[in-house]
Amino acid sequence: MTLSFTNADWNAIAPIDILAAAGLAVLLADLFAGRKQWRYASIVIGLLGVLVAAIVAGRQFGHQYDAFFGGFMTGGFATVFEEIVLIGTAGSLLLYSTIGPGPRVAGTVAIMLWSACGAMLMAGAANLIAIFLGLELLSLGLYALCAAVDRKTARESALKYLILSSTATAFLLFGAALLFGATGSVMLADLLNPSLASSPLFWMGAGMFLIGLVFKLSLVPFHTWTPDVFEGAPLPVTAFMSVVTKAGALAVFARFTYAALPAGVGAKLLLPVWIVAAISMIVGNVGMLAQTDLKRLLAYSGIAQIGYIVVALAGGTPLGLRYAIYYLTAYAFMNLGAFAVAAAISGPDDEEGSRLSSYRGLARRRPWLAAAMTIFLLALSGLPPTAGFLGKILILAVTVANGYIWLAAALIAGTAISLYAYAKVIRAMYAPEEGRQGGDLRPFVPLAWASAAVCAVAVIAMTFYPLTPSNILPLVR
Amino acid sequence: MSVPIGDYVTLASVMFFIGVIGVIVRRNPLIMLMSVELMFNAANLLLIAYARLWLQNVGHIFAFIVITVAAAEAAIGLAIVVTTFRPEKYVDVDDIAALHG
Amino acid sequence: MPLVLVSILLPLVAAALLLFLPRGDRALSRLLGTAVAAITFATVLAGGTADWSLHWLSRPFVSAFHFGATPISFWIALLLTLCTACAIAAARVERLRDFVALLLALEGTMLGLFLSRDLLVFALFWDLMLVPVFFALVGWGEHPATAWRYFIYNFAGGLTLLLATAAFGVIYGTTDVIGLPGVALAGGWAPWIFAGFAFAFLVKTPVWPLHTWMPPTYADLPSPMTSVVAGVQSKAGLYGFLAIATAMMPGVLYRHAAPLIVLALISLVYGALVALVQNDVKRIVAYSSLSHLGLIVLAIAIGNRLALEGALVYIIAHGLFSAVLFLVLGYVEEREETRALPRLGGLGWRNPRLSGALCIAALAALGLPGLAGFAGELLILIGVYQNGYVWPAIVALVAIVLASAYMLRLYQGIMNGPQRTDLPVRADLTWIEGLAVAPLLAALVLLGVYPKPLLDNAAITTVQSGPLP
Amino acid sequence: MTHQVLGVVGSYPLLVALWLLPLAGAVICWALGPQLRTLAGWLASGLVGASFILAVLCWHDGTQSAAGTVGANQPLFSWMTGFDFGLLLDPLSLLWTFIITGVGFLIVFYSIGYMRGDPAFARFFAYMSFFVFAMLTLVLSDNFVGLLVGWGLVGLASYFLIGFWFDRPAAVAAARKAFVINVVGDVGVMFAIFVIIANVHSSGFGDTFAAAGTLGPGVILTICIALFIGAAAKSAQVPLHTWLPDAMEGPTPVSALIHAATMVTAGVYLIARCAPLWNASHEAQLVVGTIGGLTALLGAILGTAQWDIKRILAYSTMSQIGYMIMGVGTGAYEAGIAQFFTHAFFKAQLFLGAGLVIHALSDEQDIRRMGGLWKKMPFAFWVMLTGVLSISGVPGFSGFFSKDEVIYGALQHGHPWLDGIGIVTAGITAYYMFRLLFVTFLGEYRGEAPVHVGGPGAWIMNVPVAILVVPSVAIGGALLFGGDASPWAHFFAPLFAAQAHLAAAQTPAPAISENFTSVIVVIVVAIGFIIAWQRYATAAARRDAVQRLRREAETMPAVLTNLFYFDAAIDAIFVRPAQAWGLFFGRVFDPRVIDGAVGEIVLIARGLGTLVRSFQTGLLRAYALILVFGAACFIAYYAVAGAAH
Repeated sequence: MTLSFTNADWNAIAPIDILAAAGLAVLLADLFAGRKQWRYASIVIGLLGVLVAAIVAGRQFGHQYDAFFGGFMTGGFATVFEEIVLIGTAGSLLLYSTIGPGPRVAGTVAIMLWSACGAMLMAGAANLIAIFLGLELLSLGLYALCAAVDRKTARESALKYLILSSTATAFLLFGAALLFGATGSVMLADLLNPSLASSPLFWMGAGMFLIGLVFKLSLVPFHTWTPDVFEGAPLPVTAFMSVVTKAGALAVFARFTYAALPAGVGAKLLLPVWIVAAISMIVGNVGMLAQTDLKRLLAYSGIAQIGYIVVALAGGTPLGLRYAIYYLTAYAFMNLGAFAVAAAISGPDDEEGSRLSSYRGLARRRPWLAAAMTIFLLALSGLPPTAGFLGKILILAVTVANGYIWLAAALIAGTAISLYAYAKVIRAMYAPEEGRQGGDLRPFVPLAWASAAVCAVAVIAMTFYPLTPSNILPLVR
Repeated sequence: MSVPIGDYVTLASVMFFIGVIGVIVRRNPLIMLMSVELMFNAANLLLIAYARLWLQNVGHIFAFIVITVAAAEAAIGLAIVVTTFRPEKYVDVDDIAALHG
Repeated sequence: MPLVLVSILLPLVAAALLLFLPRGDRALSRLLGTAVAAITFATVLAGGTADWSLHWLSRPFVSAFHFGATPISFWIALLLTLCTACAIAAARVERLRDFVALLLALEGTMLGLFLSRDLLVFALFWDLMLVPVFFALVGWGEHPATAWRYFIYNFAGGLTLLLATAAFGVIYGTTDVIGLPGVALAGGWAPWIFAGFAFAFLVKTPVWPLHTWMPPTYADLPSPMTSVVAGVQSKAGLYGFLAIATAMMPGVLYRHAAPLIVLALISLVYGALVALVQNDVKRIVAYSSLSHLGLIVLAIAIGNRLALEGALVYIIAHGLFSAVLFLVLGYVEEREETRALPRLGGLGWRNPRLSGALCIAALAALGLPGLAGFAGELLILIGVYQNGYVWPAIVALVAIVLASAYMLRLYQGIMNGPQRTDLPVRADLTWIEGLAVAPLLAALVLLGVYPKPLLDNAAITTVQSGPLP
Repeated sequence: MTHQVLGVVGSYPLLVALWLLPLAGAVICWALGPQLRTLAGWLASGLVGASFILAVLCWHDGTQSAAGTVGANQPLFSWMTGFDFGLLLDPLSLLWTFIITGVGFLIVFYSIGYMRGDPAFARFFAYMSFFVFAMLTLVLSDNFVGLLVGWGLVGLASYFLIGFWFDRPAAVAAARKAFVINVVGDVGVMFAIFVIIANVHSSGFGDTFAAAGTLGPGVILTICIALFIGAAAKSAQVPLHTWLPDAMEGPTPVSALIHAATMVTAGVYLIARCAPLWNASHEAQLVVGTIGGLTALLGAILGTAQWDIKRILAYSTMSQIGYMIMGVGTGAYEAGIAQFFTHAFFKAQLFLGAGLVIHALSDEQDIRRMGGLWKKMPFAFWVMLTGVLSISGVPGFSGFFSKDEVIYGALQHGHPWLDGIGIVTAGITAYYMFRLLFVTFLGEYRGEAPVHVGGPGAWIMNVPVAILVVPSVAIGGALLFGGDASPWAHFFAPLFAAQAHLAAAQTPAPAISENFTSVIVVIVVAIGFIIAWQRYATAAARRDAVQRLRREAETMPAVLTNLFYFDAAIDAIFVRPAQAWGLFFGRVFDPRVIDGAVGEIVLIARGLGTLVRSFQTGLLRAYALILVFGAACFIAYYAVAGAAH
């Protein structure tokens, strides 16, 4: 066996390389920067990198290739997730246009790009090593990003994230080791061996592996870090985490459930995941009820939203995967949009956009922002005319079709609870002024506004033109 | 092969368990990080043992990668711990609870 | 562009564009709003019945943006557009531009609901039509709790509707079914799907005991909005019953009719009794709605030809008279700055036109023969009796007697009695105010004298669509 | 739909004109009211008069028809599938049409004088015209639904007119009461329609009566009782009569037209119209006849205890309608209708006469504050006197003949005790009517208000009253004299002859002859008159009238002053419980129970929220513990599942 890689192998990871290079470019550019305002330059270079990576990745779509002897699969499923990661990255980068430590954001932008590389690696990873690498690359960057602002809560969030996340990673790693022990291979494809179904080693390995994934997906009871970290981290990082981390983890989870399980064990093996997803849908939504901080609210919301997405995979049907991807994409836009609005009404410090009280009377002061925020909140609560509505009904349909009625019921119950929490924000924005004014009128921030606008349009357009990648299932493997 | 694979698994599990307990009970973030490292190394031990069992050196490679990553993680972790506790007198995670609810 | 699409999009687009008008120009907002609503009425009348379809989903079930009127929805759409035009013309609230925009948005979303031929699109517009009302409650309501109550109840209904729609689609394979002949859902799932639909419909109608959101909502909303919500939005659930439950799951519906009948009867009497003693004039009408709509639910649960025909007539009639009632009560509140019945009285002397409008509407509401409400009531109850439901018919008759008592109490309490010296003296209806209610009143009389056109084309027993002539 | 059963043929567009002219009057007066001024009165009465002329024309044409029957029918339009409307003129409806338009014309004309100067002059005539239209709808309809429409509309007109002076709280309350009780009646008719349509599949009179023989006795009884609820409410039969005395709050011409001559007799019309149904159900006849008799008696007794001139007349109306209902209820249709016919004249006359008095005394209605008026208003006195003679059944006057027929009819159809009630009532009637006459017109004037008599335009009020005197004195004798050979019997032969023969065949002929009953009635009436004379008209009584009347008022039994507690009973049984339940539901059940339950759910959700938040202590080690707990659960599951698989 000769270990030699062809050009095709390198091409497969080209988008990741481009993104990593873009990170370097940002740093280099910053080296040459004077004292002037270089915030935009960093962002623009980062965005360019994202754009190029997206184009390159997009060109791979439909050209399936198992690079590095099956370690990194590209061309289909991976491409879709890479694109979602890139969307998330771009949306988060845009938020640095208002928020960040001083004029220099190059460091954080670079780390974010590299962190995104990890998520992209996860999207295509088809062996345990690649998965672990991607996961750690993503996480290490995030630890740093969380702390990259001079604020006590940010540091606290970084510490919490660090300890808890690495503990969970340890579980994943231990599970991976057990899986390796069960098969003698790190390739996910080797897990398909039917004889594994009766191997306790495999079951335990899969279980611990799933613990790590479920933590990254922040399903209850592995969610405890989410609200604190989301609240403490700087706004762009929160946005990044809410989308990119979840996308990466979901990619691994989907590949694991769809392409790496021996026949016939799926229902039993994944049952705990469905259970925690159901609990997440309830707890996440209940947790939103009495929040006063937007980021924290969205953290709980994210817990529930990921529950919806995971539920779509129950039953392991191709349609389920398609709808999970659809909803994930929609969710990316809703969340990024909401964070963009938060950024647009914040100063350099993100405190203001985080406080829910600063949304009071927003409709008077910034009607367009309020309208956009309304769309995002409607989407998060699953109301028309937004992609959240369609996504939810698609997931409901596929869940019912797969026979997981109790999951559908939990979804409905969770949604019912969440309506109140989202509507409270809407109400605050539109209620006639009740004495107390909200914050000051922040200047117009083109990038954040543009991001909000694009997200709003996307969220609505996706309802009427539901683009879901077809034939996704063959591409997972 | 005098030591059966089961013993390795047991040892690794015990190490992992100790690490878990360490994360839960210790209040010093540094020790918590060390406990995490212990868990990582339990996995490493397992990887190496199985690599030997299956005669697959990919397990070794995995272990090396884990060691590298763990080093990076420790570096970042220490940095975070330092920045977090620089204003504090004692290093105690129980003092850090500004974010809650 | 097909007219049916125009009629749905026109109000929505107009609502958005209206927000670019200057805030202060009240007359212009009202004029434009009325004009748009009137044009929408014309488009529905002229060609809102032709089908238009755009593919939406092919999996997990087939779904399309498919619009077109069924014979029933055609009439309801006419009612809706007429009511909206009248409501906008009558609107006098502050921040009028935004209010008119909301009314237009409400009209557009509700047109989408009534004209949709696809269940999923129906569900989409179902939730959508709640949003403008929520905003109106937030922006113009008196109590914050009201908006919540409206929101929680109705969206809870919307969610079960969503689940039922998804299940329907999965089982039946397509949701492009409203008004299609021969669609029938049976089997073990059908009762649950029916329950999902029924819950949403019963909340929206509403029916006891799901009604407590309704009186405060109707009371808190500015009257023009209330007139549309009470007049037309409350018919969404009933239309849903007719177009979905009756048409596609008759077996399930009639097997489980008993609880529906019981709820309908309780609503009938309960609403009437409470209306008898309420002091807030808008709440009186709200509770009367509970009672009246219980009658339609009863008809739907009975489901023979006469009852269903009566249901359609009464849907239109109730839409007309509750719209007028709320508009006129709005005028009264605007003039006298109170809604409390004990504080009102004696307005009839100075406001004969106002008094006349309220009188006709109240008479229609109490089922005076010769006005539209009577035709519906009579047909429904004949149908009820015909199917052997003697006691339900008698209970409904008792409610009719109670209706005469509370409606007269309402009318006399406001208009009759000695002139009050403690109330501001205001002029009678202006021409515009009068014109805003005149078409509705005329329709009430017309349909009472000659309700046949309503039924000529409505093959209501099966609720199947056919081309309208 | 066939009308052949009723012996009516042909189509007759003139009927439509007859029917709609008053509506035109109503619409014009309503729309152009203020502009028309007094012209409104002339216009309205003119159109009603024109309607009357058309009715006469119809009659004339009808009697010329080939079949030798009176009547015509005119299909109108199909209201809804299965509900075809049409107009039907047969002897029965023709008679009512005569009264409605004829007496109606006189009263509307009279109103021009009576309502002079009222600020809502035109509105009054709009309502009156509307009433005439509605009443014509009722009697001309050829099916039950159309009848119900008319039934409801006359109730509405009555409501408007009772509450015409709507600044008076008493009038407003009376109007509401009248309307609600009338709706009870409407609802009864509606229920009958349900039963009819469910069994006959048509609401036409022809189809229904043709099928009467095939329906089961239970069904027929149900229909009859339901219809009678309608009739009782409209015609003020016990226990639904309480609205009628209150209805006297309306202007006096209204009382004359609606609450004496026409609307309140709609129940009589309904029962006569549905004679085939009643004939088929002996039980129904018994119920209706009994209630009619009871009403006659109760009305008369209450009439003796009233002081308000219009209320006395109202109770007398109630009592007289009791006679009519008794007549048509027991199967003596011609007699009952005859009573309606004569009553329409003499009661209208009495009311209009009373209206003259009230008008002259500036709306004073209490007879204790009248007295001695025969000197000041001789015309009114003579009018009232003839009316009283007629209503009391003094031989020779119209009332005598019709009342006689009813009383004997009860006997003839096998209800001797109803006959007894009729006789007793006749005596009481004589007593309270003469009491009214004596207290009002004899003795000295006891009031404070000045008496205005005459004035310009007084003839407008006097002429119609004078015209009414003629039929109220003479028409009974002219039409009714001669029993089965009278013009009256001949006129109604096509309608009721068959039934009459049927009934006669079933019941044995009474042992007493008609003449013998007549004699007894006359004797009883004379006794009533004598008592009234003794109490109110002797010289002594006239002298200290003030004290006597006060004493009478003070010693009046409570059961009479409380009107047999009907109002209190209805209030206690229906009104107050309904209000109490309404209050309970509205103030307690909705907010506490239903909202309370929903509130509980919300509270539980909030509580869960707090619970979830309470796990978020912010302490890193707690988070780690939760994480490990979850992991332990997972591991346990997979250990078990892996081993089990």
